[in-house]
Amino acid sequence: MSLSAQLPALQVVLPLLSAPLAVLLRRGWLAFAVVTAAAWAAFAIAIGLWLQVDALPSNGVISYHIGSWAPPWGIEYRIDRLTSFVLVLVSGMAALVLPYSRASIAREIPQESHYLFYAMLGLCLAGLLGITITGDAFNVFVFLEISSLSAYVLIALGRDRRALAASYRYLIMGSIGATFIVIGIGFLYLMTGTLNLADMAARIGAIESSRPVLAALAFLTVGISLKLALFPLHQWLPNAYTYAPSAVTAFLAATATKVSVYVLIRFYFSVFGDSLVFHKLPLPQLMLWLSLLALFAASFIAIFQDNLKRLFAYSSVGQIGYITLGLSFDSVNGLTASIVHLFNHGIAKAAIFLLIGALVVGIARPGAAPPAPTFDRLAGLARRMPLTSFGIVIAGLSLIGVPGTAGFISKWYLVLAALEKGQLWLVGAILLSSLLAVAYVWRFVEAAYFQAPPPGRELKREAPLSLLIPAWVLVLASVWFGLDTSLTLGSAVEVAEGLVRHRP
Amino acid sequence: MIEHFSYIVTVFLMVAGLYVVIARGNLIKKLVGLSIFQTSVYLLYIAPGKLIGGTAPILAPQYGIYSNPLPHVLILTAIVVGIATLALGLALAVRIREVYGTIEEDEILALDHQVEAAQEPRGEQREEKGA
Amino acid sequence: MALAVVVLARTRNLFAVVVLSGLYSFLMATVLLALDAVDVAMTEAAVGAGVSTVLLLGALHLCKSEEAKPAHRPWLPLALASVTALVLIYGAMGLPDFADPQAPIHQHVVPRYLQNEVDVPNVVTAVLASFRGYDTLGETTVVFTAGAGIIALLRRPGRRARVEEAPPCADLLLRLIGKLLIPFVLLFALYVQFHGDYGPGGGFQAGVIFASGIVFYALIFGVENARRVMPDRLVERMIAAGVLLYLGVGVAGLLLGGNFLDYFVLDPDPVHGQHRGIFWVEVGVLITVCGVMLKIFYMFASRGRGEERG
Amino acid sequence: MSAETLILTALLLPLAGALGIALAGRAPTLREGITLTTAVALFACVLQLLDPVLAGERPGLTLIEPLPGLPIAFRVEPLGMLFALVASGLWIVNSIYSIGYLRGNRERHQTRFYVCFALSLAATLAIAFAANLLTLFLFYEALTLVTYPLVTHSGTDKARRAGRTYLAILMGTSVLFLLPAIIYVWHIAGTTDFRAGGILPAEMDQGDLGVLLALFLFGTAKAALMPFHRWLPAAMVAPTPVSALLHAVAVVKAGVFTVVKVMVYVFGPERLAGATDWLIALAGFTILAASLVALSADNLKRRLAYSTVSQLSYVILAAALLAPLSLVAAALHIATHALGKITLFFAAGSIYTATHKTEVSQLDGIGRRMPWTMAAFGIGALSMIGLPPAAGFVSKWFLISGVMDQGHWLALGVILASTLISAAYLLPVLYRAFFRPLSAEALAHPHGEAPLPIVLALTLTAAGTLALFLFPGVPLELAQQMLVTQ
Repeated sequence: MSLSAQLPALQVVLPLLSAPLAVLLRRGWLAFAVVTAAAWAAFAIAIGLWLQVDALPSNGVISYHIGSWAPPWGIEYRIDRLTSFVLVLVSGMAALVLPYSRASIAREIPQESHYLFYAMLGLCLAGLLGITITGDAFNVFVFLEISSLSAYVLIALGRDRRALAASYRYLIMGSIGATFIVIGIGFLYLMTGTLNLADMAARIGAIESSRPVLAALAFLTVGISLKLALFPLHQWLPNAYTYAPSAVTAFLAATATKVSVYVLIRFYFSVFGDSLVFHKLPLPQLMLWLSLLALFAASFIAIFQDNLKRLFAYSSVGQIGYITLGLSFDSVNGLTASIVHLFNHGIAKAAIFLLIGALVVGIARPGAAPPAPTFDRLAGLARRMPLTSFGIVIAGLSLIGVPGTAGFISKWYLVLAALEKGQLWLVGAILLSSLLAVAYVWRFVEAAYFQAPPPGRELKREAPLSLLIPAWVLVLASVWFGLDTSLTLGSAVEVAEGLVRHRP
Repeated sequence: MIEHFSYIVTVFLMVAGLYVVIARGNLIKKLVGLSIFQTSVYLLYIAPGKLIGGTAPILAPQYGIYSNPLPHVLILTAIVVGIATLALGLALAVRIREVYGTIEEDEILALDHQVEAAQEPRGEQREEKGA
Repeated sequence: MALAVVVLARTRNLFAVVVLSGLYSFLMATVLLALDAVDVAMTEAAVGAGVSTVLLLGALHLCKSEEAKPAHRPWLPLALASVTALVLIYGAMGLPDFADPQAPIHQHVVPRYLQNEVDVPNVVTAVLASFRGYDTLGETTVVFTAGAGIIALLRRPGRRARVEEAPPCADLLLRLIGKLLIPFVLLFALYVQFHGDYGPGGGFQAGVIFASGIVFYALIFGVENARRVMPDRLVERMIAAGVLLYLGVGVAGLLLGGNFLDYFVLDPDPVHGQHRGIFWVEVGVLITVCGVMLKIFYMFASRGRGEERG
Repeated sequence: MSAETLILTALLLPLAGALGIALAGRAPTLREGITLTTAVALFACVLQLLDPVLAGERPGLTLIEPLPGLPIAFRVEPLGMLFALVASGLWIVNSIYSIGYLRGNRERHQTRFYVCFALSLAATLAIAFAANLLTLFLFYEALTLVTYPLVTHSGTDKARRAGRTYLAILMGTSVLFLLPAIIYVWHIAGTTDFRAGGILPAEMDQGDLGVLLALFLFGTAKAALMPFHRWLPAAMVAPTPVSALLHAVAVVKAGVFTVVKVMVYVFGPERLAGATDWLIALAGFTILAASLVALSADNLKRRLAYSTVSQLSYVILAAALLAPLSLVAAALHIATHALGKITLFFAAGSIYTATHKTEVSQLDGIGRRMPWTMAAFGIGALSMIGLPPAAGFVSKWFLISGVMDQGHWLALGVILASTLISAAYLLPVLYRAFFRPLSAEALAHPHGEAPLPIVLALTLTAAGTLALFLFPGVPLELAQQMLVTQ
């Protein structure tokens, strides 16, 4: 046995191991050390897998048989370029958020619950990685629940009592979504007799009666859309993001919805292939309109929020619209845009939420719990916390899609895809919506830079470095990936071409 | 129609459960609805696994036909996941009851609005001053 | 069953709702039994009718038991539910007929399970613990997540003081019966655990039964006495240890040169290796499930007292 | 240094300067010293590129390739060279001026001011040297963003509102029109490089061509073509050095520079023949309308801003005529207007610093107290009107020659009319300053000239305006080389 052959299993098992260990150890800093080590190991493994996939011929797949039972009897881990891409994103986020979380939760969560927080974060990471890497439909569900349950707990750990209500709401909507997904998988299983996704894709073409398959498609779409907060199924998201602890918000915003998008892409393009999704149902049209609605409605609502965290939570709903919009185009460029934006938005939004976390630490009175980042508390912030404010601005520019930032790349491909379809009005709509992003980002700019700080609060009091460094890594990344895109764009194009290749 | 009877029952249960989840405002009742919704999915999986004349999938020399064991496995997992969700949901409900004093969704929303309304005037004044 | 649900949807007394849902679960278990799903039926009876009812009652005890009158009209939910129903019926009409041996689920994949490669007569156990052992690992992790999550949620920050124990149930007869019965309950749990290879049963069911034995004990002799037998700290450790044991079996497979959760390499004789793997995995499940159940019970119990005392 | 290194140095110098200024934030003298040194070094660096470019070289540099086939690349060609020379040269003078102005008016946030200024220059140079549309767009947006803090500098409600207008118009149009235009070009041509003779495929439909041109023109709101000109008067809330260098030179010239560049190097003058009539009309309208607004404005800076709007459309008009001579005029006017207008703004700022007066009607008799300032104002005004011996005459000469060549009488009429109007809104200021008696209120508040750095700066630019009339060789050479197809 060589280590490199076992990487797929270790990818998930290491974070999974870290969680019970953290509970056994009980000490806050020990738990922190274990889970952080696991997250970094997972990141290293994800990169290792990336290199392995790289070494394969184009569209190659690494297949790993758990328990040495060959699929479709056993559960298979299946890693292709897209999988590996998402794995790197998720584990990389965890590797950054964990070092951040230690200082961040110090005042947000009671000391004796810290070890549980780390355990939950480890579980959430393991769950998300498990969803991504698995090649088995039911296994998707099981790991989805691991990540969801841990996410509910993480959100409920927020200080505000509204965190509980938000978490409860997420639990209800998330469970309905998960059950819908199970129903969808059930239909597919009843029709194909298999749970392995690749096997399913191969057998689905031979089915005479397509009605259950169509129903499966509908249920999966609704279920996953609930999870990825597609407008109008997003109601759980704003409050959950607003009241969760900062580190949790950043981690979830960057990964949870993104992994759901990944699952959607998997089912749409890998399992159903092109025969069903885009020809028998008006799904693309529906998705197109919902995405547009998300772009405009959610961004519009975002502009009028008084709480900065909530503002960016609504912005997330809007930005997810870009991702699903790209999917609905059903073309290489559209899919490329989705995949790139999945990554680019992930890092930019995580950077923003991490910085907001730093910000609330900065504006808190010494010793007191951090207050909500409402706009009246942000006046003149740039004087007190120049690095934090500037970071939010840069990441905000990426949300807008200003050239030179990562967001521009995704927007470029979206517009290109719309042009290809010959739908000029869509080009206009996409660009117009990005102006809404200017509006909400600029509310922060004006408050932080061009309003006088409240008297007595003019001293410079920057957040600790342990909060700033992870956040700034992401800020710089969102600039870097706007300039050097060989990694993101290169793989996205390859993946998109691979997934849409069957098209005549 | 008759051969699909089991499906019809399943569908009815599911929809009833779903209705309770969405329509009811009581947090605990919602959870009960949710668990009914989830339970009904079990039938969707298990019923098609049955074979007439088959027996439980415990191998023994005297039987030839067995019902399909795979759905059973899946549903065992699903049940456990369902109860875990339920337990967590109840814990949340208990905490909510502690901090809000109620487990009615409408009342919680109303309380939240009160809090926000109490905070808002301050923010607005600032805004006006700024604008 | 359908009747139970309808009444349930209309009832506003939450106690009635809980009892009805227990009834519903019990009926469900019966139906499942009729469909040859013995393992599932057993679990549903234990979980649906047992654990979740207890949980719900416990939660109700902490909350109030009457539901408020719904404030808004139920048209939107009704419409949503109807649409779901239509899609479901639309899809279900195309499914293979009931008990059709030609249906794909009977033709594909399953035949190999029935060949009994791992020499475990209860195919469900074989598939659960070996073929799809990874799912079960996931399931155990979900239980672990829920357990740890509930600890995180319901923990009383900084209040460790011993609460004065309310006098336990003084009924001598009850105590006698309890003393007689509890060992059998625990024994039965172990039987379910280790007989899982041959008949219905397994780690999960056993864990639930074992835990309920102790809960029973606690109800009769008081929670503090139960805590003396199974201290909090131990219970919390159990939650983690079970998952770790499961994972450990998987990692052992790795270390011995196989894949993750590869039982073949656990012993020179592959079939024996499978047995060994399944055994330890089931033990892991038992420990975690039992731990979580107890922990939840303790949590709810201590909450309740705290609440009453204000 | 090789030409590549020079380009890179030219781009990095202002960035390094910005960093240095930020670090030296607490020491005002050091901060200003760094600004001046950077400006001088930058100009020297750009100047070194002049010879190779005049000799026919087109040095280039590719940084990175964010989109496949679409690098961020730079290539120095004559028009860009001209623009870069003007911007970097005037930055030196403007820095001297800023020192006097900011100190004289005790402005706050001076560090932020100097940092953003240096960054604006970096963006301007990058625009001047851009080798393709993507690079141009990147720095076009960057320029908007780094000048925004300068516009809202004072942080008052008025400034913030102006900042919103500034950002909304500049960013809105560039995102809504310019970006799709660029993506469309990429979509149909497969490249966005600037090439002599244009890059659009030959089979492109004439109607599409018109739409595309419109997208480019309205997308480049920095050129202040009506109806997207409102940001420029709004931006006048900024401190005067900003209005002078950025909103008379760098930013607005980046706009018309983009327009000329797109017309020459993306469309190609031949392809455009016949497609620009509406543009001539619109530019003509903008010239006249803006002049009329200027005539009625009492606020001096507002008057100058509308004058800029109208003068910018001269460039567009000249380019839209598509005649070789008028294209030369367009390029030349970028330089001549820059010198003249910066002088005028310097004078306005000088008056404000010395007297805190902003309205034309308050300026009675001020020429006697501030002779240097008002003399410089006079030279600038001559240049705007297009009279000798100021530089404006040269470009207007070429423009009129181009119009004659094309026989475009409408355009000629517009030019003549606007010349008269601009005389009508600039000369009365001089008249008031020199020939009206001081008002009673002014007599009660005696004052002299503005601080020395200010006077020095405006004398320099006024002298430059005169010099460019006498020696227009280099700009002319560059403008003519622009039309040579390699």
